Amino acid sequence: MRNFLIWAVVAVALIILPNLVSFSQQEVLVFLTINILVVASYRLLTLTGEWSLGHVVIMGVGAYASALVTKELGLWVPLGILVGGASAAFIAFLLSYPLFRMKGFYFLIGSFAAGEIIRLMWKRFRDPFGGAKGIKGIDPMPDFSIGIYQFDFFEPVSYFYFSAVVVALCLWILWRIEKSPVGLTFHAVHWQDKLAQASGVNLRSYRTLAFVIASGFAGIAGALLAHYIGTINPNSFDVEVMVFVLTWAIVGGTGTFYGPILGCIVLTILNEIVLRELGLEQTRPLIYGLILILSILFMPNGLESIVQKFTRRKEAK
Amino acid sequence: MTSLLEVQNLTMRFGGLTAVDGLNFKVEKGHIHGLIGPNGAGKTTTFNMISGFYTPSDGKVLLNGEEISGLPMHHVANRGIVRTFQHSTLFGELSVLDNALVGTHMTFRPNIFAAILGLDGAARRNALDRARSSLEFFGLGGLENELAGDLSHGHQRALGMAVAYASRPDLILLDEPFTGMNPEETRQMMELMRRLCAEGTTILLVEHDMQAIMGLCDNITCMSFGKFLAEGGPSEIRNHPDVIEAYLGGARHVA
Amino acid sequence: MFELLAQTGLNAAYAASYISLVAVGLVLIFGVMGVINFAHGELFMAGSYVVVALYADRMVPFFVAVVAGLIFVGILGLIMERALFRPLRDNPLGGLVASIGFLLILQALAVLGFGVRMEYVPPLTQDVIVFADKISIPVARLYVIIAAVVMLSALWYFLKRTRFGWALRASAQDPEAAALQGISVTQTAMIAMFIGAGFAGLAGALTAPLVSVNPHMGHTIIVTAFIVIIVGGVGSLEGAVVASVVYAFVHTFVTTFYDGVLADITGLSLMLIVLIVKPTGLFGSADRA
Amino acid sequence: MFPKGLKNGFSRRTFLKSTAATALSAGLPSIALAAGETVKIGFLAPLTGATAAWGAPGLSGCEIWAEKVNAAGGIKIGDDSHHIEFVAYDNEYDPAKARTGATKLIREDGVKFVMMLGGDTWPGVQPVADRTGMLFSTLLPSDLSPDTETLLAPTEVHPIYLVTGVQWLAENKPELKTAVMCAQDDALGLPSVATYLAAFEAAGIEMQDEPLLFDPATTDFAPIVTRLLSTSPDIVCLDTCYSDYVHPICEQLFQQGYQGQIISATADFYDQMIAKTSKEFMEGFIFQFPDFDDPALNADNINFKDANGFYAEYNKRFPGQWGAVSWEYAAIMELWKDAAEKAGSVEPDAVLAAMTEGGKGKHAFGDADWWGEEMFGINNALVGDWPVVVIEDGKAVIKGFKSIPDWYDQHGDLLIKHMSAYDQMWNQRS
Repeated sequence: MRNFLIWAVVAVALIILPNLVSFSQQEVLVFLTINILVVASYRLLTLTGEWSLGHVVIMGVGAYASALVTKELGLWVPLGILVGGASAAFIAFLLSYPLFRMKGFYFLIGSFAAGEIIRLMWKRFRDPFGGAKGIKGIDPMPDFSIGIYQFDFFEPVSYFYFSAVVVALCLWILWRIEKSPVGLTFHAVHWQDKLAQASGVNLRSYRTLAFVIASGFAGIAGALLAHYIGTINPNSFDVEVMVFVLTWAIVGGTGTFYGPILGCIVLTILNEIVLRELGLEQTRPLIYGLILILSILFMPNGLESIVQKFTRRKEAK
Repeated sequence: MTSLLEVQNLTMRFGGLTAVDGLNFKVEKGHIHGLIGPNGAGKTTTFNMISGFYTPSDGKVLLNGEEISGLPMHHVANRGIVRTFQHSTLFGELSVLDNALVGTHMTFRPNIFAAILGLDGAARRNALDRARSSLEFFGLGGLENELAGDLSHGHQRALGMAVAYASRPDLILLDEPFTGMNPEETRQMMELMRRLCAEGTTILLVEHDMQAIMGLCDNITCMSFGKFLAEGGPSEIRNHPDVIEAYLGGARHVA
Repeated sequence: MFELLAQTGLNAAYAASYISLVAVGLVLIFGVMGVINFAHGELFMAGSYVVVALYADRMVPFFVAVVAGLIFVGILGLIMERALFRPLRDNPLGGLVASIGFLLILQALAVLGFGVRMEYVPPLTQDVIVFADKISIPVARLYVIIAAVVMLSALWYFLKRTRFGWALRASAQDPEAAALQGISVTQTAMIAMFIGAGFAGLAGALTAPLVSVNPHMGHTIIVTAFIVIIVGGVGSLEGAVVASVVYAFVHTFVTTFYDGVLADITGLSLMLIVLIVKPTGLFGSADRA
Repeated sequence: MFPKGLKNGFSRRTFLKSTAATALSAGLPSIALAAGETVKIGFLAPLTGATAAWGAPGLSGCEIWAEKVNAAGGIKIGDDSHHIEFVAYDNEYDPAKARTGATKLIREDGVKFVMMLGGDTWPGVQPVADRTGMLFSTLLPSDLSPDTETLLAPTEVHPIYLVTGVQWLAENKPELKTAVMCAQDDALGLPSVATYLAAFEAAGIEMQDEPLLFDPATTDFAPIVTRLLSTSPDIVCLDTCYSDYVHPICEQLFQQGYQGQIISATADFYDQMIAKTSKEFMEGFIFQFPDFDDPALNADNINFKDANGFYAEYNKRFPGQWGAVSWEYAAIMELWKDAAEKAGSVEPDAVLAAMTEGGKGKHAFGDADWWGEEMFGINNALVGDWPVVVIEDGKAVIKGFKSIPDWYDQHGDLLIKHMSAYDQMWNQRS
């Protein structure tokens, strides 16, 4: 009952939230929602101890797939988003064969290489990927009405509601997975792979499983992005964007489910709202860089460690 | 009747060095079987070949007459052979209960779709029961919420065995289970092994300390410099001239 | 045809020179400190801007400016070591993020100090050595090749023949064992950072008159350096040099005889094939995997 | 929950056609400008990151322009004068951030016109443009399509003007018969490759090799130049290479002993190129972007007011920074100011109507036609005369103005043929 109440309050807060902020902040809110899914899915992969530099490209696979099936084949957009997720998962499955011959640092670099090759393919094959200019005029979500509310997906508020529901559902699934025996096995693979294997765990298939699931959700995030902006190109998914995802995860902390999400929210608000509001257009990267360094030096366990300190103290009382 | 485990002409070469050379022995069902020898005799290498950690250069490992050599470790585990590791290799960052739950992996294969939809309640409950009973068995019942890394040395050893036991294997391979234990802990550990054996689990343990093994094992295989040396009951081995020679020759290394 | 092949070979030799200077530094830092220095391309950029500030803007002689570039960027490396990597020694991912932060800061400082546009660096010399009538090697490029060979030889000598070098190699191989032997981890880390960063700065300074100097020039070189160190084997200095040469020749020849985009695809494919066939790279050993 | 006008999403297009000048547009609070109120203009371009050189210098140019206009009293709308102020948003050349920026500029800052670099960022903004009816400008006309009714390409109709350089070359140096070309493989490079191919074919100049494409990340151009020179061409064409490429390529051409003709879209900072090569080497270099101290820009038909003064002021504030981007956004503002004064309103649709009235417009280099139906599917590109600039004795000199429409009337089919081959026609772009 208490849990239900908490979630009800959260839901109401999320419904009200976009109406309290300015139009451009509503836009930021939409991208933030999508990025939360990206970073939360990224954490699932890191549960097995592997860090990828290809996650954003995989997200792009979802975006391209969904854009193409809706645009070229006329598929209904919500289905296209699911196809995007499935395609990203499938590509990840194929990539797992070469990539999981490697571990640790080699996996990191290998995933970077694989991602760059995919990006080069998008650039090289103008049909169907549109080359360096990418794809534009991607179908938006079709507007609809649920009686009390008219969804107009040009409006950031509407798209925020839509993506928040999708993302919440995805987060719930990710949470269920993490708290299940499968999630426990992921942890086991990370902390002591030899002992896990001796307990009968097929390491490769569990690493692959985590990679495929994480990629599937990243693909959904990519598709959500594509149908909102209406255009994607290879540069939308380059290593600089990946660097942002990586910093969200690490600054937030990857020990808990909420850590990376917290990192994403705090850093995005800092970079897109606070620094812009201060009129620091040209010095934004400088301050962002400083914040990264200071947070990693003085909060090596991420923002989540502060939250934990706070909640533990409360428990102690 | 075939033995539970049979090792035929097992050989392992690392580069020019032959660590194990044409080893043969059998482990009978229901026994506690010791594999002993001075340091560098190739015990651990043998052990690693049986458990699938290494692929033998030559020779075979047979389980119930079926060849399992060269299978990856998790396949070997699925055939019913589970090993522990030297030192206290555990999931130190996970709770004691979670450690034991990992041990139930083979019996209650996690299914991701069932997990998301919440259809695996029964399996989860059974796994939990199994994990708890394994912990109880090794006297860890009250510690299930502790972090494994925080346990005392003796408890960590017991937990290692509990994790292995949680899958109810036919054969448990124990790698130097008595290292670093005081006499009292050793005595308790021996008692646990006897109970394990009485429950129907066959045990193969590697140990270089002869004394600890003598009172425990039904059968002992002794090896030296990678080769088979002698086999028999504790008294035979204790009095075997080659064994005495091997241990005296390497006395400096026998702690 | 002979002229074309010879000219392309010379072009490749130049590319191999500056790539290997950058890649060797990256490998050295990774080997000793265990962190991936994402800011390495920006250290290269910083070296170029030292030449802009001293040689182009203040008429300091070019070679003085180049030495200043090496030292200045080497000191930047020391600052990174002291301020970022030392406190984060047990946290390689933290080191990675910190280096990303440093990268953003260096880029922003270059923009604030010099503007977003490319900088003008006067030519060092316009002399061109021409032989066989058609094959030309500009003297400025020859300097880069000579400097790279000299500096890499000096590094090789330092690593193989001096006590510091021995300590450096020991800690690159096994930091714990090295510490047990009485090698100061901090000291070797500082030496590795100074040399690694300094080499990147040197490469940037040497090539400043030959490329377009702008605040974002580090991006291309870091991607190339990544490819090179993977092909060569992540922990191997020899591998980095050999792979630089291989990459430069493959890339240059494919560019000349097919096209530049295909050359990039070839380079990446080369890397992926190496990763699949031998994940530790041509010269890498398995133990650091 | 949000402004009422937006709830009934009606088509902006039909609206524009039916009520051309009535001021009531979707989501735009269309209140008449108060006397003395400052008019805000949006500047939505990359200000940080690798593409910043395409935005930031333009903003500087605009600010100089605004100071001059404001010092002279601002723009006259009806009887009132209004000052002009630029509101900038850094879109980092990212379509998502461009969309956010467009939303902020239009719905929060209340700008009356938005200038963009365009390219990758335009498709992200297009839905916002459709909905709000805001007037936008781009430097890259390849953004135009039949759907982009409120997007104008009013200064640089890249790459069509490139034909003028080739035409001048063929008329003045008929002995040069063979050419080679290189270009970066991106959204700017490919259409201009197609244009140069058409222009060379029209001029009877033979290509000796396929155009050589290179990755935009290329920094070492020695291999490319070696390849270009391997066929001993009369002309080397540098396409629309950015100055980051043009400079090292020219230096390599010089060092590898080339002595022939060079033609390029731009030669920003050509003084530095001369310093890196030699005056003799750069003599006769043909390109398309004049220095604004050129006396030819004082002619009556030139619509960019006081070009010489603008150039002097820009060089005073940003010595050695003059380039094509410096003046292009300001030139768009000239056009906009003119139209707004003519319309007596700063509202987007009124200005658009005044600007495109009669299919003619006041382009920086003379009166021109709104054109582009065949190339872009819409007549929103302002095309007229374009200068051919040649380096003579170390200084860029306008050698004449050539008419783009005249060339197109004769050789349009060639252009369409080559554009189609590179998938650059509006109906081929996905």
